[in-house]
Amino acid sequence: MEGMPVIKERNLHPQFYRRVKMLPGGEKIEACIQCGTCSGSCPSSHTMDYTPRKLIAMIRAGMEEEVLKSKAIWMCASCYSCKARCPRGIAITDLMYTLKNIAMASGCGHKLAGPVFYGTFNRMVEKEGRINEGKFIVTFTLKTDPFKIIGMAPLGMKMLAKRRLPLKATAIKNKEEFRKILARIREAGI
Amino acid sequence: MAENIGVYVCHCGSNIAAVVDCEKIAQAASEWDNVVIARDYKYMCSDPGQNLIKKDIEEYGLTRVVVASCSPRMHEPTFRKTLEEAGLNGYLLEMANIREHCSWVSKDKEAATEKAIALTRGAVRRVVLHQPIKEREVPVNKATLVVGGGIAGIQAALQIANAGYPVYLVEKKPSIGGHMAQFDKTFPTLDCAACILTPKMVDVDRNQNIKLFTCSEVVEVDGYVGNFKVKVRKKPRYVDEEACTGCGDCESACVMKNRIPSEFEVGLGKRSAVYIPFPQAVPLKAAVDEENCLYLKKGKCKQSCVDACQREAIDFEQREEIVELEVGAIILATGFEIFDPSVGPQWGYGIYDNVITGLQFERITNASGPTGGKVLLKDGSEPKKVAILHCIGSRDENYNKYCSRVCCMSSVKFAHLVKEKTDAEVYEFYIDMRTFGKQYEEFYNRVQEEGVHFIRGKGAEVTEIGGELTVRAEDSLLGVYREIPVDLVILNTALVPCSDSEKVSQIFGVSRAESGFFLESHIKLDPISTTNQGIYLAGCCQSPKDIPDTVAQGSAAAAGALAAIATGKVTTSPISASVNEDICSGCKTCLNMCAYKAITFDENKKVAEINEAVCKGCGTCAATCPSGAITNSHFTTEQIFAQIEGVCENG
Amino acid sequence: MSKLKLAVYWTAACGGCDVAILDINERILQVDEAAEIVFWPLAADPKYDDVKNMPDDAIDVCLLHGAIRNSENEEMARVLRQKSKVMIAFGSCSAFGGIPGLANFFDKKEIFERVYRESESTAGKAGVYPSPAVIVPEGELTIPEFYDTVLTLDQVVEVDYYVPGCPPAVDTIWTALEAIITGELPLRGTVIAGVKTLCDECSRKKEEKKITEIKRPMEVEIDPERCLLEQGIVCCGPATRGGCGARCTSANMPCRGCYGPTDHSIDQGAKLVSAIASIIDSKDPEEIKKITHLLSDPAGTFYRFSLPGSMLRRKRKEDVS
Amino acid sequence: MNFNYYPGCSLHGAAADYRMSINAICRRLKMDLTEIEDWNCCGATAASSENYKMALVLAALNLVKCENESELVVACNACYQRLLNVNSKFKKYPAIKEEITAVLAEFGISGDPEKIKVRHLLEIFLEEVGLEKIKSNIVKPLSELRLIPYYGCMLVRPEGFDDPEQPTALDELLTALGAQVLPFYRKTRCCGNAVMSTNEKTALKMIKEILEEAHFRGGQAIVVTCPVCQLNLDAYQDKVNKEFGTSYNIPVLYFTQAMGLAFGIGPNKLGFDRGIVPREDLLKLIPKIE
Repeated sequence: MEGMPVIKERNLHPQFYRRVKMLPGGEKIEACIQCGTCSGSCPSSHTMDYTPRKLIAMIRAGMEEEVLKSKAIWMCASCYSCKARCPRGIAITDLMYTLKNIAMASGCGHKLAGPVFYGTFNRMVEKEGRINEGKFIVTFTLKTDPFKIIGMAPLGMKMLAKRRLPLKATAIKNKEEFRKILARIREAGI
Repeated sequence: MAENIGVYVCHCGSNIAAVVDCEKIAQAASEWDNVVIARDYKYMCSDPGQNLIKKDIEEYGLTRVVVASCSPRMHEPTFRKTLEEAGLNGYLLEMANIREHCSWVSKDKEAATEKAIALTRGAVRRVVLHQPIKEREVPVNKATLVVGGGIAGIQAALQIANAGYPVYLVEKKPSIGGHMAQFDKTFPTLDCAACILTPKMVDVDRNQNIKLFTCSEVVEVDGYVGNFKVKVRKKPRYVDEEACTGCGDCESACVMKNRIPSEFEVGLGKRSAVYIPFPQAVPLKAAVDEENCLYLKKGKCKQSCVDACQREAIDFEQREEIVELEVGAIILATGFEIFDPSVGPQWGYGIYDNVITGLQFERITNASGPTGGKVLLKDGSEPKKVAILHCIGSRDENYNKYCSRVCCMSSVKFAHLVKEKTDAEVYEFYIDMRTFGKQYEEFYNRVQEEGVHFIRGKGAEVTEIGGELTVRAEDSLLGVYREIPVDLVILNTALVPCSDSEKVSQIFGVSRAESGFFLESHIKLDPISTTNQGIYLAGCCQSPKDIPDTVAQGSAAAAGALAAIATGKVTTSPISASVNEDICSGCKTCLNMCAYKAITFDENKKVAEINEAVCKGCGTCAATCPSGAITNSHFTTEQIFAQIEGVCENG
Repeated sequence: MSKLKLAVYWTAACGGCDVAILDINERILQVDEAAEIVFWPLAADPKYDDVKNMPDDAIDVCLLHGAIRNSENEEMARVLRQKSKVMIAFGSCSAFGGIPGLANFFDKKEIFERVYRESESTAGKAGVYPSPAVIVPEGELTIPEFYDTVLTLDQVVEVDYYVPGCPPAVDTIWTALEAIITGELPLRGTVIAGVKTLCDECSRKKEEKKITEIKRPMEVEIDPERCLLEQGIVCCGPATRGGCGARCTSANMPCRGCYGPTDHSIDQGAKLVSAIASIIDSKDPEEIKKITHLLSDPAGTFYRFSLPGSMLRRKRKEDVS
Repeated sequence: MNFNYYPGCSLHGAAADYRMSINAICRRLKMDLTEIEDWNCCGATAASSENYKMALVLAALNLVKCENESELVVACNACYQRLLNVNSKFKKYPAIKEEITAVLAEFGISGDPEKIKVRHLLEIFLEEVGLEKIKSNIVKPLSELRLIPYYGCMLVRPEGFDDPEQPTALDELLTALGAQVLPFYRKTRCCGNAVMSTNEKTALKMIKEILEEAHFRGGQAIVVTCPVCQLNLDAYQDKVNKEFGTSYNIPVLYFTQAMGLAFGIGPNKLGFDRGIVPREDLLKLIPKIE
């Protein structure tokens, strides 16, 4: 036992709190009363390293690295239960998106499954304009855990048998302009 | 117009002077037209400060005074008195609020000072146009109307009656007692609610000075402080109160026996259509419930109640009557309602049998309640694990923003009662523990020692997992998500304004706060008065409060009413609107605008008329009047424009 | 006794007031008997220079109708003021700005754009705006300068009496003329018309002022007995000085407000806004919004005749940095 | 009745049966759903997770393809919420709206997404078609079926046309079809799809809770409004059973399939045979046409 962790004030980043407050979902976090309704309503908080409530406390304290490197933000299932129930009207789901945005932009936790999943998805969207579910799952799995493919095979076969896996590629027609627009908006940053 | 004006700039210690340059204001003021003397001083409201004004009035022959200081809400009466003492009419005063409007809301010294100068200049321009006006004295009727027979109303009524003055106590339900009559034990001392309440209820019944109206509602209030005219609708009880002895024979004989959910038992028990609300009811008389009585509803019933009553007290011929009362003061003690947790399905109320409200728990644990005081589940077994959820519907933007104040303590009390009566583990889910009253923290401490689990985190969801009730919450002290299986969930629900509070506020001409509770005159300094002079507030109709605070406010409201009754007269503000008959064209635009019903229409003269005694001087009619025929004294168009021009003029 | 010397002049206005004077019919003979008309461009011959050459105070009474819209209007107002003992602002344009005053919801630039460029009837070389002076081979030509803001007469010169109306009602005119002829003029500054608002003269029944709809006269079958406002028709009567005899409302048309505010109200438009707002029978902000949006041109309705003379005077000018 | 229509990627993939059933019942109800020209992916949760502006652009690009003041009907809950979200975000953050409008303008795209009303297919059936018309098309009332109405999260949260915790639209529709609609408390619990690939255990637990209550209530089938929910509840039942030692076997169908059955449309036309958990047993409970 190493004793209680001590946070050195100089390692905190009050500007991080200020930045988050300016972004979608961050608006009302100063009003949080730390009641935990969000975490209690969250279907995945039991797997989070920090609960949503705690993340808000950490943002307010300025614990930038800890927040951005947390696994919790990738566990959000985007079900908006927390937002619907928050007694202070904080848009917690949007806050989670914002934290993911900052984390992905700064490369934090880039090896976690979450960012890889989202990155893979978005690259496919950027390339084709639409998602081919089967192709996407295979690409993603190969990137993260190639051996898992074998475990996925039975379900894949079933889906195929039920004619629910399209083999034909799906894409939009006007790819050129579409790609340019997305590139343009991504370069604007968050 | 030549007037001699004195301008007095208050430092308010450092409250004003730390941000606003008071000396500079006085200096600037000394240059303005009509100003003969301008001074700044540390505390204008102090005796020396006031003496300074009095001395100047005499020495400089001041005819008008401007005080630049705090809000007129604080000290306008003080300085009016100062002027009166020096022989000037108190309304020849104008105040500039350079504290709340300048120093307290700014850090920029220069800008704050500039604004303070502008406000003071506005006041100087305005005060020139002030007219001396006189406060009016009106005689006071000695009787008081108390609306609501809960503990707040009972306390107020007894206090006034014991001082020897008549009281009319009007209660909507068939019995007085209110919510307190439903409670089991009361924190922090755990005496039983009935034991301390029923003697007071009996006192009300016996007191010669109290005339009690049950099953009654106030439907109309006219008049003004000292002279209210009230109409009370007395609904038929269908039982002759003189004859009824409260024996309960009718109740047992009723065809609908045990078929109607009892309000008193919060739906946990059943009653008859003719019933005595609870054993200690006052008056202890039966009443017929119109909604559920087969005879009254369908005209078809064998009327076994009539046969059962040896005193022949059942009287289906009774009809509603309107009673007219004249009173000098009114005390509103209309109480509260319980938040309905079924609007938030996440708490499982109305979905799972063993999710109950705090009020229902009060009945369950009450010896006279549906389980005879045993803490039991729906199936009759004893719970092994009980969860108590705080803040259900309170401190929540989705429902009610405010803290209901009593729930932390009643939750702790519930925990104690569960512990006392069962071997169950008790889990309290709280956001913040608020146990601020006398002996409250000690009580909390005692219950902690009884082994209750206090979990800091709001119960977010009550669900059923594998056939077991489960509370989901974050234990925020541990920073972990918990699912705690329990047998019984007690939702400690918010106290909310009565559903008819808007109607009541309109009948009595009182305002409501954002929360829906009635608005007091000043939250700190006058929490019992309303903006309608002569109407006072007591208990939870003003805001959620516990029994000690309710009783204190009941007494305070009584003291407020008694002050006027004892002197036999009250002074009313001379600020009121009046109609210039030469201008009024009888367009009737103003008639619906008066919140106090002070405007009537003279069909002969074809002009509007304002009853100055009823008028509160709010100015709505003056603003409305399209022809400019209505003027509000002390707030005339000329005065207001002079002030605006003074404020806006540069330098 | 020598005859009264009378002048009538017309600045920015439609000219209806001139006609209205003639509407007194044969009583004009009485006027003629008592007064000599020394200047009246509509009816008599004297020219500007004749007036300019008169000695000061040569005219006993000048009735000036019309707002001040350009430099010529202003110049003549000043000249006539100098030459007249009594100056009467005659008609709504002169008294409060009147219909020309609605132009104060725009400025000169916007008006020129519309009239000389965007207008559907602009043909040929669009975008040529009038300019006060232009050099042609023959020399310099001038026209009066168009002002940004329409002014009332009393914003330019001192006015002794006001006779409101668009145009003033015959009775109102006669009261004024009679006072002039007999020399029994009231206190200086008096508005020669009623004291109360129009509702006093209007014979319609007033019951309860609560409306849930705002309607235009043609959208509804008007009850000829009942107050128009109570029927949801915006009638300016409650905030408009009476004296006209309620001619419009007795003809089933709402009062449009041409007699201006009473002595006791500062801003007729503002009074109308608060009066209409007061009688809307709803507490729901959305519903209220819906009701008020039924009124298509609130500013033009409430300030139809009184904008230049009101506290607003004109639309706020964009800050020029 | 004619509507702009956004099917979403799934309807061209795993939710082929949803597409088929929509087409079949719309033909029956004489509704024309016109796919908007060259629509693109809504971005799902992925775009928002990486860059919220990218998410808004993806959604906006679809919306501006509709005519001003028109409506866009969306079949998938996730797509619905993404597309719906643009307008509230634009309203709340005018600066973001300005930035995105400017970028689109660079490419000559000028439409205003705020002029388009985004609506879910279920909402259209309830509010535009109306239950009366739906009832009049019923030839085989589903009176033998005990159905679990499952809405999922994104139909009603963070915004939508029904209550965010206990919506009733689907209950009403299924009741109109004659079915026995069971009380279902977890009707808006998340199915866990967004974390299925990254955090399978959590997702399985989420699915299990929904199946658990559906089973406890005695549902013969779960009815869904979203291809994502359908896939999760249907395809992963096996895994849930393995993980938790349960033996759930509850068919999961689209509300449009339920409508199709009631309308007497042949099961094959509704893609009824494409359930991972077989749905065929349900057909035995559908009355035969006389």
